[in-house]
Amino acid sequence: MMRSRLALVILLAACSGRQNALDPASAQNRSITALFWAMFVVAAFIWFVVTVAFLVPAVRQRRTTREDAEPALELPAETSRRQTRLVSGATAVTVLILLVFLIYDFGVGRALATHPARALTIELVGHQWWWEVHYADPDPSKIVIDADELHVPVGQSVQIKLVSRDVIHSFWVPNLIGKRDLIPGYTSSIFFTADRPGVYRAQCAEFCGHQHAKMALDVVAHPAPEFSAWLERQRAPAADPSDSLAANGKRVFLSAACSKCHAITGVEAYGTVGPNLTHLATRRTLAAGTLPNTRGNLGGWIVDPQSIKPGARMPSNQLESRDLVALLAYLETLK
Amino acid sequence: MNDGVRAGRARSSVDQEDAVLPPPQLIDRERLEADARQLDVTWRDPGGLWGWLTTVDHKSIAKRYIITAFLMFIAGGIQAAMIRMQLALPENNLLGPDRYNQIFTTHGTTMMFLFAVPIMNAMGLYFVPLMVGARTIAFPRLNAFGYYAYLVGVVFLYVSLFLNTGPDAGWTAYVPLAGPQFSPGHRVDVWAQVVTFTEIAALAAAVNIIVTALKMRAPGMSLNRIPLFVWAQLVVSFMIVFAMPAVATASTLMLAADRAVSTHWFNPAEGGDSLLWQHVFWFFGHPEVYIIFLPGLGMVTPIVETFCRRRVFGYDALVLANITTGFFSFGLWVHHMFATPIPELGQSLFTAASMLIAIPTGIQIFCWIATMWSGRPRLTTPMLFVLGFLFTFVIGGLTGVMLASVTFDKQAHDTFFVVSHLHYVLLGGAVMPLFGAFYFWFPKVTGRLLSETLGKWNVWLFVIGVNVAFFPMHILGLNGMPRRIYTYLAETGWGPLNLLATAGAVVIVVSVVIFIVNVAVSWRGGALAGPNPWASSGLEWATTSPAPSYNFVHTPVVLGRHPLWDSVGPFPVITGLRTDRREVLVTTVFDARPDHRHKEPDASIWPFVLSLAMGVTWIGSIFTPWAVPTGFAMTLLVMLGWGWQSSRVTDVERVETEDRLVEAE
Amino acid sequence: MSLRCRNAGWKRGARRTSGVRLAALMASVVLIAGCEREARRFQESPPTASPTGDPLVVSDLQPGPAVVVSNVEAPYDDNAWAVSEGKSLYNAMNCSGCHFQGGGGIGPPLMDDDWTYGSEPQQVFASIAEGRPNGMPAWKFMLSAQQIWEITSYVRSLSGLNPKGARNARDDHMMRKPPEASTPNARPKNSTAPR
Amino acid sequence: MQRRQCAWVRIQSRLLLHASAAAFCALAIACKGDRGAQPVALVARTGPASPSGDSTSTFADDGQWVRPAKDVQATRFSGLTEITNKNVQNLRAVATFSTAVNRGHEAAPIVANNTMYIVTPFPNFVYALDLTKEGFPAKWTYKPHPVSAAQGVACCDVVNRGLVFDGGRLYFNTLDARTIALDAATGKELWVTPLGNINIGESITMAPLVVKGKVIVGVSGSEFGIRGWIKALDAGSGRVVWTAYHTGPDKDVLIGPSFKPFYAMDRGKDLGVSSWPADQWKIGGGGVWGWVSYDPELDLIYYGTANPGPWNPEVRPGDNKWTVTLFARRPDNGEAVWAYQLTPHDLHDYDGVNENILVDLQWKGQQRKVLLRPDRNGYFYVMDRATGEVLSAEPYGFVNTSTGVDLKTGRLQYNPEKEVKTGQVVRYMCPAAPGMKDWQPSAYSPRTGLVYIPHQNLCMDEEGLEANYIAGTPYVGTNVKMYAGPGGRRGSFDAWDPIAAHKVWSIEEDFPVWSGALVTAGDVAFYGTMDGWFKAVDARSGKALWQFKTGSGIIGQPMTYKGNDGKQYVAVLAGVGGWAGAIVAGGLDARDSSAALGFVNAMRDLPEKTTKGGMLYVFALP
Repeated sequence: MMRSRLALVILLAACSGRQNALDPASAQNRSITALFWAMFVVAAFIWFVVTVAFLVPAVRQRRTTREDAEPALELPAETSRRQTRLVSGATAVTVLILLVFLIYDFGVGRALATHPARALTIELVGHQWWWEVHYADPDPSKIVIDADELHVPVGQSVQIKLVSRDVIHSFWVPNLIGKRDLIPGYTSSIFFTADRPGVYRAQCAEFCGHQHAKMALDVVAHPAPEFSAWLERQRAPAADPSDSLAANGKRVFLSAACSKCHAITGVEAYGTVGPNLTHLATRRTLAAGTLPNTRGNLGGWIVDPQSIKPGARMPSNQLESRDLVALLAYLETLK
Repeated sequence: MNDGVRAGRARSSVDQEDAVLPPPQLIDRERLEADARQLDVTWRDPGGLWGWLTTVDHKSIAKRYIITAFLMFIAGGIQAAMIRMQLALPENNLLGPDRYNQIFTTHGTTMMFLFAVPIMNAMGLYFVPLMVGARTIAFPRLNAFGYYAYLVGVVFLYVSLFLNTGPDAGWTAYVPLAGPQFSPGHRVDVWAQVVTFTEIAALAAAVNIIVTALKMRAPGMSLNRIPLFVWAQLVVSFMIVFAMPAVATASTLMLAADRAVSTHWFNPAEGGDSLLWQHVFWFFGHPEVYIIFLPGLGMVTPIVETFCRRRVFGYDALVLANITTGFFSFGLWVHHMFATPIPELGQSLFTAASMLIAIPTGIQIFCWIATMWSGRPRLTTPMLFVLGFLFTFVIGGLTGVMLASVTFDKQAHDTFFVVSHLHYVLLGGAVMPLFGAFYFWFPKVTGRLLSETLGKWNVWLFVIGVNVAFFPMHILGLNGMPRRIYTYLAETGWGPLNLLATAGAVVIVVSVVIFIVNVAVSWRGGALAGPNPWASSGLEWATTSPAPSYNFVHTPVVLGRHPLWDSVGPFPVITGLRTDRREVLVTTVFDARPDHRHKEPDASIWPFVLSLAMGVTWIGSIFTPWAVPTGFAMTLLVMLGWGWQSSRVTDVERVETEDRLVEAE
Repeated sequence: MSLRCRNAGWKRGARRTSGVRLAALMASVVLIAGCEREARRFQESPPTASPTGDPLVVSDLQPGPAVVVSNVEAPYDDNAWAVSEGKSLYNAMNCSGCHFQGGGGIGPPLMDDDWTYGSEPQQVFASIAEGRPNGMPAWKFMLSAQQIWEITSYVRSLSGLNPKGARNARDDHMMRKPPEASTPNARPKNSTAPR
Repeated sequence: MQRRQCAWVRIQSRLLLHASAAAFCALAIACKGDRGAQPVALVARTGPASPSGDSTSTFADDGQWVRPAKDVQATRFSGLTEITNKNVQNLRAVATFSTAVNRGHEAAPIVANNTMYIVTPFPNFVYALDLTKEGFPAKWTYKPHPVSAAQGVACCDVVNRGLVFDGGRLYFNTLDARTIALDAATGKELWVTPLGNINIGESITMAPLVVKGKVIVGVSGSEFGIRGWIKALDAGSGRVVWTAYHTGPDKDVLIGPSFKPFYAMDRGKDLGVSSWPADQWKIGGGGVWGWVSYDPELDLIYYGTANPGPWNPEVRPGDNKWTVTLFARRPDNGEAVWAYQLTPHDLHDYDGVNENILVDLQWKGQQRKVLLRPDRNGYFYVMDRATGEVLSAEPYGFVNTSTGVDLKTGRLQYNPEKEVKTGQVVRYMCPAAPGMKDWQPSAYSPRTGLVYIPHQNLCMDEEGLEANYIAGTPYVGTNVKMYAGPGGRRGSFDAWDPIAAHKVWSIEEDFPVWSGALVTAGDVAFYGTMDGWFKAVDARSGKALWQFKTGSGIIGQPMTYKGNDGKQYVAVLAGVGGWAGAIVAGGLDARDSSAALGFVNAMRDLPEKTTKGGMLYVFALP
């Protein structure tokens, strides 16, 4: 009990954060959290009662009966009747509680299952070990392809279409919505409506190989106008570098291995093996939420990714320091 | 202890058909000792290495089974410790992702397939015959074969692990990750075949226990008098018979075939289905959990009875709870797949079922508590383990109810919340009763008692350790920490609680070390126990500790649910089984009336040889499909040898009994 | 233990005299082989960034006394993981665009026993790194030596030139051909380097 | 003078087409009376064959064969009548000539001024054979020495589809994307114009068309993510006069004010950009490697563009303009007059490069200038070549990838069950990637009014893959496995009635009929098979009349001419290869069913039936 109260304190303390199921930032998760707390309180109470129920007889009688004491096999009828009543009563209560839980859960389930006809559709493609994001649009030339970061408008229902091209991954933003697996051969969808701007951390929740641990995704919820502005910016191709260093970096990017796997819109780089880098500089993290997006980290990632994400598909690149500096300068222009 | 007992003598049908039965008589000491000597000659297996390899004594086989499985518990525990060490700090570099994946996969595989199921089977194989008053188990050779098959699996897995070929796709081996494209090499093949071995072993044990419990019970032990431990074992054995073939199919026929001979069961491109694996696997995987902890619950009852000096409350309720749990457990598997694209309605159905199963479990707990209230619990180590079990398992059960809810499960699924839940259920529901059982039955196996002082340390540290190690994981899960990650970033803030969990793990390790010391010391040096140290009620206590190779000099006769408590005065037995050959009494399924006498086989090397042949087959199949036909041919030959040897006519003699004896109350 | 021991290991073993030590060595070799077969080396720079430094022979014909060329051992021929990495590179870098799954098309077949520029590891490496005149591009500026070695081993596995246990089984795509693991070893008819 | 005559003839023929068969004969005689040409030859004439004023290519002269398609209307019809369905069985080989090249020979030999000219596959040798001397000895040989690396960017064997004679000059293209003009008499190189860059996958395999002093050339490489274009070079200097791209903004596509597509789906600004995902149009394919035909009267060139890249359609949502599109352009400045996208958002590599046969037909009671087009997507299109309206589009084989063409919107109606999906094998898509009919040109006979279509009958399984673009490497992104279509015969040679839109007769062949067709006024149709039989059949009944076994499979284009001895000769190049013959030409391994884009799987038995080797065969009556 002592420990459980302590735990309760920790639990309450741990109820906030950018990757926390109990800190809801969406209508859907609010109802789930409510359900959780309801179940938690009831469960804690039951556990408390049961614990008391078996500890009392245990501590009540310290005087131990002699081992060979002839066991009293037949209890007084009245006692056993009382016991029967108690046990069947407890059972009945159990059934009742379960029934309530069940109905409550169905209710929440229905609420989550219903979603508006028109929702912003975003396709999320899972790769070992990064996320590819497509912002759908009826006009093909307006489709935006991004990676490792998911932007959604606040207050608008969002449909995430989940696709995997290799193994099973699982999309899970604790603050916004529960899990949905990305299963090869299946296309499934999940809906949610963020109701609070902020940055929420999602992490692949189905074991997907060596770098399962470092396959994260920042979900950024903007106010609607801010979101559409952001989307508009994303549609723009990469601007041509102004200064010579960056221009040189662009040359490096195209002549070195980079462009064989990575695409930059507006440049002759169309690789699809790795993430699209058109707006790399605007991203908050590198290597699927593994490193903050800083020049130093970027350099380290380019030169020796295998010590950061062992097993990742990104090869280490031996670049002249001159070229590396130029390349970094160029990549930083990709706003 | 059998001196001065009355015996209703059962005559064989060979001598005069319709004679009136003489009144029961006392068996004198000379007769008793003569029979014992004779039986010892008949039943003792040859000594030496040869004897060690050929023995079919269910007790020595089961003893090895238990010891091997416990070694697996230690191995899995070491892996668990490594996992906890790696996760103690954020961005820790103790184990790389590659090593870590092998370790956690082997941990899961070991604990589920090589420790939990086998040790529960083994307890059954040791005690079921004793508890039902049989001379031995129904199929002694099959029993031996099962153990060796299991042993091959154990050795294979660990040799592979040390060759850097440990499975690394998780103990659930989800495809496509475990499939041929994303798991090149032989790591996952090893997993698939290890699973095959344990399945075969489990099935052998299950069949054995079913037949023993249904056909070899002592006269008078009608169904409604079967001890609850035996009931649990019986139910679990039936579950094994239905569940294990599923995973055998999935791992051996589908996954291994996909990997070895390019079948397309799980290849979505060619029309296969990657979800199929999860369905088939969890159709086994969920009952698996109950296969592991129902025997645990079965162990709780005799301990509670013995140390409360009371008959357990609600025998019928407990039996029915066991059976219903067994049934329901097959209707829950989809709650492991709530995050996959499965129709809402179907999910709700499985939610309902998953919650339903809490009811029988609840009833059992209520019954034990009621028993304790009516009695005066003696807080011996076994009893303390039972209390620890109640304390811990209830938490696991309640989080289980939470997880049954689709909506919440999608938040908790595949996170440390689930890790925590399943460890609460398995450590609390199975391992704690198991430790209790170790303390309770150790004297019966070795003839000596375990040290109570060390025992107290053991139990307290274990219960505290488990809760400190696993409770924080609930919070970690809700804070977004997924399962099976080899490290995590500092800014996630998961560090402190992980450190706490690791500390708890250390406490568990200490506790287990104490247990090992306790066993090591007490095996030879412990206080002598005598036949029935706890003044308990089961038949297993009606013979010497350790029990002789023939278990009982004369087959006991049961007059109630608690034979040793029920029979006032001399203990009733029946005589008439031949002592010059391995003969057992086969009784009827329902009322356990003596039906006929059956000759059990003698010691044999064939089970050992067969398991080797099978081992070659399956392990070879990893490297070339041709190993399968050749291996099968080899296996067939060995089976011929086996059959040849045991083809000597085993004459069955009908036994006539007068109802008075078995009906006696 | 049917894990294959690597030639080097056997040679070393052969020189031992004491049977016991031999046995011990065998055991360790088996162990090494096992580790080798299943190892996942993410972070290493394999030997010789480019084999041009080493003697590379594409013609069997040598004027005067023939120099015996020591073959560079392919670092990944015996490593299942690296071979499968080689396969994913083979597809990602569009090798499959011309050679398909070994049957060939724009480029020659790779699963048969006919090798225009030699089947030895360093010859295959050279073909990939330096390119070949009749349409094979030069990849050495695009791929690291490690990647080229991985592809080399995969290419050799297409005609079963590397140990069976290290070859790929079927992938999760259309079944285009029997997987490398069950491709018969096609002994190169006209591989040129001394063997 | 000449022009007025034709004008007169044209008027006559118009009347004639209203008139009865009797009147037809009458006019035939009349014509014979006033000019010495073959009467039947006149009927199909719709204007001067070549505006270049070069005497050798006036319609009057059927003795020569100056371009692969015979005339700019691409009829592949010869008015020569010496060889008829009565005497063709006496045909015998009179000369052969080895080309010294072993890859697929898709070119047509051409004849002008008693000289035969041949262009071989890579390395694109050009031979001039003197037809006046016995055994047709070589006059001269020209070797362009194309870059050998170019073989690495030829998707479907290193073929060349022929050269053109015009005004005493020869024009042809090399695999490494150069156009070369030679002096036909001496073989002297007049000019060389590099047009493409093999490092981005550009190559040229087509035969140029020369009209109004312009050499029209298009690029190959839609399987390499090129940005397709067609160029006009000044025949005199080789200077590029205009370039039209087939993706991108209107100004690059040369879409201007005079652009009037018939259907709404082809109207709109910069469709070449807006019908693609960002930047995808830059690597969107749409080359031109097939046939260009010309209508001197409307002064329009007609050609279709190739498939979009990559094959996997999920990578390129949208209509992907202007790939798989039929263009009508002005030869002078290249401006587009109309366009019609035959296969919007192509799913199955149904390039639109097939020949367009320009004839005048009696359509629903009125005379119309039409364009006949057996398309790769399985439909035989009859279109109004002035407006781009589709008059009819009927399948000429088994099609299940689409349900038809909506004549109101002009859109091809896809069958959703046969759409290519990433990571999932879709089975039994018919026709397969090579289409119902690939490059192999058909012929039209005004005497029978039938189109003679050599084509294949293949279906395929296909799986979409993630495609990665690396300049100069294939950009396809699919697994394909082809096999014989319904009936199990992989090819057929059909006679199709464009007006009634039905098959008149059909000859099934075991292998795809990958050779061109030829039909003559003697009512004989010629074609070759991939197992090396050169066949003559009755143009009216389809009855097999004569066949000859050549040294290698035939994928070339048969032609006929009149020698200076006055005899009619028939010539064809043997030499198996091409996409269909790659298994033999490239020595591919059939264990891999996806080899050569899946075609190998359908041709496993070809190596047993034929071997490679280029050889010219010339036939004549004894």
